[in-house]
Amino acid sequence: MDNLHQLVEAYVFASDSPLSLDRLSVLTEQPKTVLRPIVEELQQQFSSSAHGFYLAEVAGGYQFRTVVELAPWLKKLNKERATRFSKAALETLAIIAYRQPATRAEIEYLRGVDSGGVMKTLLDKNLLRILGKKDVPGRPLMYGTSRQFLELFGLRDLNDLPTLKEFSALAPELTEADPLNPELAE
Amino acid sequence: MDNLHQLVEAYVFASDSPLSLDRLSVLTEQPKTVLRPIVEELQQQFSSSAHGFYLAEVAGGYQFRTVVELAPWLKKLNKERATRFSKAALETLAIIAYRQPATRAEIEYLRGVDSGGVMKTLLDKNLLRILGKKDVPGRPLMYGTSRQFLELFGLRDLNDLPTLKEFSALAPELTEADPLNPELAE
Amino acid sequence: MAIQIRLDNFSGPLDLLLHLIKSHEMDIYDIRIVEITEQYLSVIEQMQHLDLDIAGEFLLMAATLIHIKSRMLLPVSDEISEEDEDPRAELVKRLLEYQRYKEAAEVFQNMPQLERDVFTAQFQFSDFMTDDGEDSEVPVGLYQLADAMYQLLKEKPPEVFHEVIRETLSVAEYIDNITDKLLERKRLGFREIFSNNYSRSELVVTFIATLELVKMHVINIEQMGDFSEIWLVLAVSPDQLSKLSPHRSLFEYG
Repeated sequence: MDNLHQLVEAYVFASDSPLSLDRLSVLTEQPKTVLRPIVEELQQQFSSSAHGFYLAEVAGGYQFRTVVELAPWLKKLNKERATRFSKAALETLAIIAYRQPATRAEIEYLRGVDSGGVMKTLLDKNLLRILGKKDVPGRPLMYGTSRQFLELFGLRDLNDLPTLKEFSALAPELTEADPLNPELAE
Repeated sequence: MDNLHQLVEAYVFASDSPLSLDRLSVLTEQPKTVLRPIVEELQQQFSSSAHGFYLAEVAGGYQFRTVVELAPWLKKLNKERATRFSKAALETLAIIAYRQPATRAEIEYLRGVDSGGVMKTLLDKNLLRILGKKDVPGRPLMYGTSRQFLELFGLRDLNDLPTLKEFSALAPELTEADPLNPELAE
Repeated sequence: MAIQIRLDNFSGPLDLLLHLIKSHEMDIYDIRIVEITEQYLSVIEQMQHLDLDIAGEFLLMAATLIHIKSRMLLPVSDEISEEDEDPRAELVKRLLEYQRYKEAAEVFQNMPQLERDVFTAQFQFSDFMTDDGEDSEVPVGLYQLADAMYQLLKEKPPEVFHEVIRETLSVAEYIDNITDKLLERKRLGFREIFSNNYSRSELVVTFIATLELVKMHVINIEQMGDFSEIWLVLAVSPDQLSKLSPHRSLFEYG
């Protein structure tokens, strides 16, 4: 093959796990004696300090890895991800959005698990706000969503929330589930 | 910083989604005017046919991707993570991509068949998103394509979609097809 | 010509129609409607085993074709012929529009797709671990939000919501509604007694009210055949009916 170098580079780059010479040999249909110098060439090529990653030899195979010295910088990638929510946070937010004002007990009844921690996180992120106290024994706090919540989801107001009725109509096999009335969410 | 080039390369390599200049600017603590030439340099550097991957511009950001020509070889990695799209799914995706925002009724009028199930699948795969509600009676949901859609097809933005005229053999006066009346679909 | 066509190869009636037009080398702007209707119907006849939902959509198109055909056969009167649109126009427009997206779908199919033709780095951090706890996090959008709520409601029995769906609907009130309508019309289709956007509880109460009226011999129920419209017919004189009103409190259901 003409451009074996290119192919080996692509294989190592795209593989889920380190690629051994044996595996590379099967994939490229080339003997290991041909492949070894190519891998060495690649190692050399990416060893320069100009590169942010290099060809590491791990677990009996080859794999591209970021340069160790950059680790403190690369950690920031984790922290600064776009807004993502855990399933717990999303569930809690959904219940409050659709059923506000909602008390913690109502949320926990629907979710079936303690939700205090998640609610605190959402409050800290200013996605929830406290609407007051409910007129029942114990006077529990009632929660609703905030302006930041509307902004995050690009909603003008709560009427813009997808109605669960229309939503459920997307999946005919599920329509037996009780769709909520949108009006009730207010 | 001394080796910004190296850091940018590492960030783009390590990020699990395309990195925009804005994001890079936050991560590296450098202005975009400094970063842009570096990214261009990287693009050039990896554009040579000697490389198995290149710096692609996708979904408003940059990402290393394997060279398209190697696709038949890379299939042998057997990652099989790819979704095989049905004809119905691709048609629905195409209609939404070109007409967004589009309501379910519009899509079904155009396709002549119920599309709820297909739309739900595409939503579950994060290829579609809900854009809001249409200001017409009944306030139906409006759908559009997502960032993941752009990433799937390696598009920079929606303007990057293949123009319909290019491959449509319509009579010239009809290439600008009137938007259909959504009301008719109901 | 016998055509062997499997309907499941087509994504819908428009797809099938386009195929027939092409395979008979017709001009899409000048469809020979009689011929195409015949071809289309013969394909539909073969689809004995198709499930009903799909069949319905294909049958709807058959009806459209037959309708167009009949309009084409009507004599065109001179005065209005200028403004009269070609009966095929709407269909042609739909076909052309559909064809564009069908072609776009094919282009999509052939475009390099991530994880099928093109791959990104399967990145490994060197010498430090990432917080794997975050792996289960999902990107957020309105769909995800609504879906979260929807899944929760699916799992929970609806009794949680009885306090919100409890409306002040009384059977007596609905009996009055129905009898009021019957005084005007004498005969009502079953579907007509429901308001446009009935809730589940409203449906139940209306149904109970109907049964109550039958039990009281105020109305009779008629149906011509299986699955045809159910008719409610007044069985008493309007005078007798008005005498019922004072007793409506008897029917209060709490």
